[in-house]
Amino acid sequence: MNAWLKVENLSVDFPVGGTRRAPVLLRALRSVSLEVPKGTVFGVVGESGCGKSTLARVLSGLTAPTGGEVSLEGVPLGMHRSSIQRRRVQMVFQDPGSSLNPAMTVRTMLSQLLRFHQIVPKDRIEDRCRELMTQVNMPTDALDRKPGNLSGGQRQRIAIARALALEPEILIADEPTAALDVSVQASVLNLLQGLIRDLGMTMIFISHDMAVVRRICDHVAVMYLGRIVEIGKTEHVFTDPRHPYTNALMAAVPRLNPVPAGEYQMLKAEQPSPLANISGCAFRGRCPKAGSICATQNPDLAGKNQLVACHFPKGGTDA
Amino acid sequence: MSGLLDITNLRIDLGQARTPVSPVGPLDLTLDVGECLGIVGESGSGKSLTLKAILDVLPEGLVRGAGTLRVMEQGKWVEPAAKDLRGRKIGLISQEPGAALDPLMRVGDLIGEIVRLHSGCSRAESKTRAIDLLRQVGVPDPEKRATFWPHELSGGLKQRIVISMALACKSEILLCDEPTTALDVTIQAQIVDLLRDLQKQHGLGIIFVTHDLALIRQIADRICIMYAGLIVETGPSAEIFKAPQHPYTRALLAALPDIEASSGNLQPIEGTPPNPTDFSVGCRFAARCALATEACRAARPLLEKTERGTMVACFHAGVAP
Amino acid sequence: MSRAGYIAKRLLQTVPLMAGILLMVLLLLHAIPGDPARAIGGINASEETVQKIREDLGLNKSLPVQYITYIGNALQGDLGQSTRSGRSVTSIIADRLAPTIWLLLTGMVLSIIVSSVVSAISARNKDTWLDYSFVALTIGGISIPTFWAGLMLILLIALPTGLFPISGFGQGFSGHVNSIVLPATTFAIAISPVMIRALRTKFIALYRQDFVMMSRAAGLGEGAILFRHLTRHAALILITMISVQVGPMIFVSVVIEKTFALPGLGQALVNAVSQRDFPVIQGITLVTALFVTFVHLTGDILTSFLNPKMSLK
Amino acid sequence: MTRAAEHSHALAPAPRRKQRRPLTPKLKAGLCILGIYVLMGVFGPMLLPFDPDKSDILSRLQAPSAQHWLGTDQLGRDFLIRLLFAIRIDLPVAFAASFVPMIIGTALGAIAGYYGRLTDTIVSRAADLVQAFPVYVFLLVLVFAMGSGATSFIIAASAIAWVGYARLTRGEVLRLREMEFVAAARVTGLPESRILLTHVLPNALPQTVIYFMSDVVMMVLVLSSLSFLGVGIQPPTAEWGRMIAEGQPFLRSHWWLAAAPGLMVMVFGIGLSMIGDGLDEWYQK
Amino acid sequence: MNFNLNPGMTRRGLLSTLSAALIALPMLGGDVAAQAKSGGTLTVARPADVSSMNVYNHATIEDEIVHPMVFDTLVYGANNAEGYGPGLAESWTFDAAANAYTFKLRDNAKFADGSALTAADVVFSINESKEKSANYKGLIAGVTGVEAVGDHSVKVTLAGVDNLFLAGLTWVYIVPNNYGGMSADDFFAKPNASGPFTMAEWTPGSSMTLAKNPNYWNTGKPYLDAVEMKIISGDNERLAAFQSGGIDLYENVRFDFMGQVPASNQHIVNPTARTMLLYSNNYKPPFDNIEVRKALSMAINRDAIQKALWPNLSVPVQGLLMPGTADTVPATNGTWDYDPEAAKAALAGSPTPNAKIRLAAAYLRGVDEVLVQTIQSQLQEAGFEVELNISDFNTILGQVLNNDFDVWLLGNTTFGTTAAEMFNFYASAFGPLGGWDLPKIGADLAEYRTATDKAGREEAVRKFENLMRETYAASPVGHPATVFGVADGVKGLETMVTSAYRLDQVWLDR
Repeated sequence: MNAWLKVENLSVDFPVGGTRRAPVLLRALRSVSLEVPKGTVFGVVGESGCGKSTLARVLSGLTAPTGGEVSLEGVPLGMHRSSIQRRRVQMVFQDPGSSLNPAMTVRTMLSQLLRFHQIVPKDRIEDRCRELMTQVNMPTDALDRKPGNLSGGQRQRIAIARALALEPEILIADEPTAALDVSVQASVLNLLQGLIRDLGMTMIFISHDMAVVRRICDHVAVMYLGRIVEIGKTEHVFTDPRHPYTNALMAAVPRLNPVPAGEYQMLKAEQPSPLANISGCAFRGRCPKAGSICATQNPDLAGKNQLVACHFPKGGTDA
Repeated sequence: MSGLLDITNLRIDLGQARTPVSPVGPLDLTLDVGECLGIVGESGSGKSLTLKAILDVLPEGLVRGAGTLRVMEQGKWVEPAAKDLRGRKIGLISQEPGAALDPLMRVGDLIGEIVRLHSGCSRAESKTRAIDLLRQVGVPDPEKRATFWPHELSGGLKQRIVISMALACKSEILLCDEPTTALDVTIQAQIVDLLRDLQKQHGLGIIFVTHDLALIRQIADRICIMYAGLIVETGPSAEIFKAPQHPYTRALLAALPDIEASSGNLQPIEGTPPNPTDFSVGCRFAARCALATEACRAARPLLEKTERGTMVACFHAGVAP
Repeated sequence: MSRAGYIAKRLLQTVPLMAGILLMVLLLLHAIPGDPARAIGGINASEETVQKIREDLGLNKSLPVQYITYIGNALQGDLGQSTRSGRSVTSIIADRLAPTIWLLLTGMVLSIIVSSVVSAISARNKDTWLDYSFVALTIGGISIPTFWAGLMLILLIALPTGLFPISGFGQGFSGHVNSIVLPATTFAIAISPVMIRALRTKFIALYRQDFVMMSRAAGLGEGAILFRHLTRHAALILITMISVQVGPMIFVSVVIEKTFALPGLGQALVNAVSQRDFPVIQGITLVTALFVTFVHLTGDILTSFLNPKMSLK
Repeated sequence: MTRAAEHSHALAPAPRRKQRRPLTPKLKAGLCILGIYVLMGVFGPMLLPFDPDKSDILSRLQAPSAQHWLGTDQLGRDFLIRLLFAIRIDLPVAFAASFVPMIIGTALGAIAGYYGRLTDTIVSRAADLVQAFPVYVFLLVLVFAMGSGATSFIIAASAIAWVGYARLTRGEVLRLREMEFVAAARVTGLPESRILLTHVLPNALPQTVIYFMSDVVMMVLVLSSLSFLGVGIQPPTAEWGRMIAEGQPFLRSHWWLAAAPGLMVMVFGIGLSMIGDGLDEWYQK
Repeated sequence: MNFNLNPGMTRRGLLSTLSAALIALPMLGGDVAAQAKSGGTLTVARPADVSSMNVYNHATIEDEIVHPMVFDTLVYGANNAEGYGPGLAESWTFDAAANAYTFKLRDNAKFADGSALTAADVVFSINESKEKSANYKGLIAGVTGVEAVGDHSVKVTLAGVDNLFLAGLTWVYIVPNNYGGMSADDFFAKPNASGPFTMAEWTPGSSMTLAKNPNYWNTGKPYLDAVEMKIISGDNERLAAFQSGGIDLYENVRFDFMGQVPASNQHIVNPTARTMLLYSNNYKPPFDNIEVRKALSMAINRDAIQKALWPNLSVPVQGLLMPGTADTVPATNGTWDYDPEAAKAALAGSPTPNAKIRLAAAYLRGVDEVLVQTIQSQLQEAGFEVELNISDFNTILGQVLNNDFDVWLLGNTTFGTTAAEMFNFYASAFGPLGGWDLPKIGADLAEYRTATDKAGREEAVRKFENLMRETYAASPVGHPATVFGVADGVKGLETMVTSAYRLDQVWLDR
């Protein structure tokens, strides 16, 4: 995998109380590293509080990391970016209800961006807006509408058009279809897959829905409490989950044809509070295979093409 | 299995509309002891309103129209007023666990209040009953947790408390309105297991409403698929999933990404569900259905039995697109 | 942060606030054009009396010194002397306190009762003719000038029936009660519409909450829901409403005291301003500012007791 | 992120044909009342051949007659024309005394809410101070120090009323700042000031306009109260509050001298409150 | 209404010879004293409070009403030919050759604490007043020597014929010799004098209570046990308090409220020795120019004001001095008439065509917002731009002293039964402050003082009035009456032309 977009030991802590000298920290990301090959769809999956959204916000420049670094083609990518760098990474958000400015028509929103970044000369702005609409399969008369008069699916398509307006190379999608019905979700996913293919973009797809990740992502990283516990090709991770948490996730996800019992183990208890910093492996409290070593030492990602951060991964430590 | 609940011709109407407009119904529902009936449908299909109509706790502006509701009481079908059902025969579990608990009261007091309401025991006794109920629904360290305020608990724990309140009423029927939609998948699995254990333990009848087809497949014995306020197909879940007859059911399954199959393109369903104010006289799915013919637009198909033990409301049921 | 910590923090916050108020009260004196001592001097305004006044009020000293002496005196309850009657400001305020407290208390209690009952009924049977009439009355009530409402009460009730005195504070307890009825009603007419509007919207929002539906589904009756659950929420809203309304309440009580000739603080203030009796103006301003801050403080503390979420903030 | 609890469900908002939302009945009624007042204020005095300020004490306190439809006041001036003429004082002054603080308060509130930290503490503490200070005294002394009359009232009112707007806008901006379309705007590289002006404020303004309406009603009441206490607009200018005060001695014999101006204030207040409520409904549609 | 000016100014005061008037009256009425019952407390409502009990710096009209209830004088004002009647002095003789009066004191005269009142006290009082009484030393300036003759008579020698002397005596309040050993301030804080009442209790700004003086020389009087005086500033409030029964006697009923006070409870004094005056500051523009002053005077429609605002409650305009007091005569070189066109022309022709002036007024004793706004409107008709400056009496007085005023509308009331007192007051107070022709007025006053007969006194007054009319120094508006609100059961209230009233013969029939 040629390292195009690299994330090295990225950490993000939010102070949520205590005093200035001894702040109580919410450690959202705990030294996460990953590499995204150009032109692929990289999935990040995990439950609430695992830090996947924080990762998305750091990549898109909305949140500043407290440690580690993000780089694109070797050039660091922080919160303060030049306008060219800014255009290269764009984002689509989760909630169609609040991701578009309710007081602005679609045309005003798009033309503001096109004008500000001088993407097209002034006289070409209207045509560009129409092109963007057709690109996201929306009727051009929707340009005059305000978000209030559009359905959930239509609003997400407009959000995608907004991202495309800046002709980005990387699209970060933070649970774009979570708020949509299945029938509408399918059309938005098809649209995204089509755009990635046609425009050769790279997409980072954040989701809690394993079925959707399975369907559209090439690689996937499974996260738990701010750490990456397993990373690899989607096919391998989903058919042969080596980390007990990934295994538990596969067990918990309801599926159309029931799976033979015993294939996967159910998880006990609940996820610990992110404020508590747990020694060793954070998952040991819920892990059926937890051993004494897990309590003291936090396992690192190991393995060749399917990395797993566990002392007792399925299929041994060298697969 | 012996019957528990029998609803016929249930209809929900818009309160002040001049011409009667009913976004939901008419529809029939039955539930047997120990059975789990799954109702699945997309947004706006009226699945959640149906549940609320049973206990007549409909939101503002909606009223329960026609329809009879009978419940099995010591072997006899009786038709009680909705008021008598509430908190006695039927319990309700809502979607947003946080919003279901009064934020200004401690958890122990909330449950205690329900226990006192139905058993009339003293305040002290209701406290111990409450702690016992918490243990029954798998809340760790119930004595301490009883003193917590709702906002100090996780989503999963709050949902368990809501379930314990239903148990406090010794309900025989549990109406679950998307109880796990707001929870993580691992927690959802735990809640679903809890419901299943309680069902076996108390012989409860459960009506489980959700938009998640895969979840329904996993837990429901019988399924109803709702679209635009009507049941379009119903029957044992294995049969429905093996050979869906109604075009809408088939389209849903085609649009659903399943964790097993990784390839093949998802087929979205074009268009959007109709607005109740302008329901067509014919089949309400006709506008989006590939098989729609003039007949579909002229009259509304009613649920008919099929040879596979299911029922479907479509003139062209079973025809491949 | 525990509740005690929160209360301590809130108390600490009032200290700079009071310092600020004291400063503004002091600056009042310099708000008048020309030389304050000469304007106060007035009558025997020979040069040496004006000089004496300047010394008394400490105007010759620098501002910070004036500020500290004023605070020093204020802490010992000495707010200076009135330039008109020579009486100590504290005693003037003491004489005039009773009618104002009577008016504020009876008015507030009446407003609270009226607004809670009306807003609860109005929210419960929303969009019925009863609700519409209450809403119409509230809109009407908001736009009634307070003093005009008072005059109309005199015209329509006091004069024809003679039941209530049309002015003054009356003698003895029964006299006070008799004379406070109309002013308190005027107070309620002025204050409760705004409270009803806010409370009604909040009540409607409350009734839409899931936990109300769930309580109903669990078999709780409307009465139980209202009294065991909603009263706590309503109390929270009421406390914030009073806290927000305390400023306008003082303005309204000044106007009512003028309409009904109640010899309260408000009337003393109006006279003091027309007589440019600055120590009295400063004294009364300080007392009212203290009262407002006290109400805000109690409001916040009560809210922290009632609302568990807030105390963690 | 947890599963999206909220589905865009229940009677999905089908795209609507007409872009412009029809005016609600309340809004129409309110605008009618305001319109009538403006017409009365502009044309009323022209239709009646009397000078509102010229006293003719020989014909004072006359009962309503063919010549003077509402009779004459205690100085013999035609009462009806003074009622109408007062519109030219009370309305513009009240609107100005609400408009100026709206600009100040909204600007301060927006900046405090959006940029937070230092500006927020300064604005909030200043607001607490003004809020703690009894409004009436502040108004009275300011008007008194600067001499009574319209301009000093507007300055005094602005010094206090901005707090209401600041608090309202700050709350709205704090809420909007967390919404995703603001984050999206940041990702697209728009500068913070541009985001505040073009994305956040337009969504905060509806509430401000509604509050403005209730503030104008408040200002009319405060202006007339000050005149009633003898500090506001100076005679001989016709102003409702002062007319009520001057009508008070004749309550028994000529009750309309005090009643009518109060009614004018009340109906005007009702009109504006209806516009406020109507706008509230109109925005939510 | 009168006002107090700072030291060096004469002061209008209540003629303390009221009781003398009483004595003169019985000859007329006769049966009033017979059924009088003693006992009870009379409550009085008044718009403002006394400034202090120090008789030498009277501040306001309230001082003129309250001081004579506590202090006594040798001579009272009376409605007889000479204008004065016996007070503490039973009788007096005048030795024309030596220009000396000898006053015979009443032998039963005592101070409130029971100590005897002797000639020495009187000598001390006269000398104290001559030196300290800022406002009246002008009247007794002619006194050259005072000496006690035994314990019960006092001889006062004058420089020559002096018509102001007896008027002056009505302001000389008798105090114990050397204030009974106390300092002046301590004495006046709790005065021990010989008037009908003593000061029992005083909360400045709100109320004062007077108690019956047991050792008053006029045995059997006063009938009342106590008098409670309440300060209620607003007209509406005073009326309301009276109507609600809390008040027995209520000064200055506003004419607009006459309808709300039953006729049986109205006590009208018409004419009253009062002139409503527009007093201009002639030192600085615009009123330093006679044309502007002429415009000011001619702009006022006096007939309309009298007909509309004071219907049969006033006397036609005569001049600055008050009709009804002895020796007052109108000007002969013209009348104070209303001529709007001339007023407009005069102002237009003046160096300040549309002069912007501030009309100062205090809503007190007859001056209310209706009169003020009427004057404002009439002045605006003539082309003036008038802004109102309404405040309380003391604040406006402060501005007048600082020469910081344009024109002031006030009601001037005299408490002297002759022109002497007001004439002296105009000369020493209004003249200097308003920028009048002081030498001429001084000469007229001297002529009045030394005139040997009534015709001579009237000639001096005529000269003064002609001077005023010719120079338009100040413009009289009219002479409105005074109306008292008297509750049922209050009997024996006697008032004089000066609307002063004496409470020692009032009794309660309850």
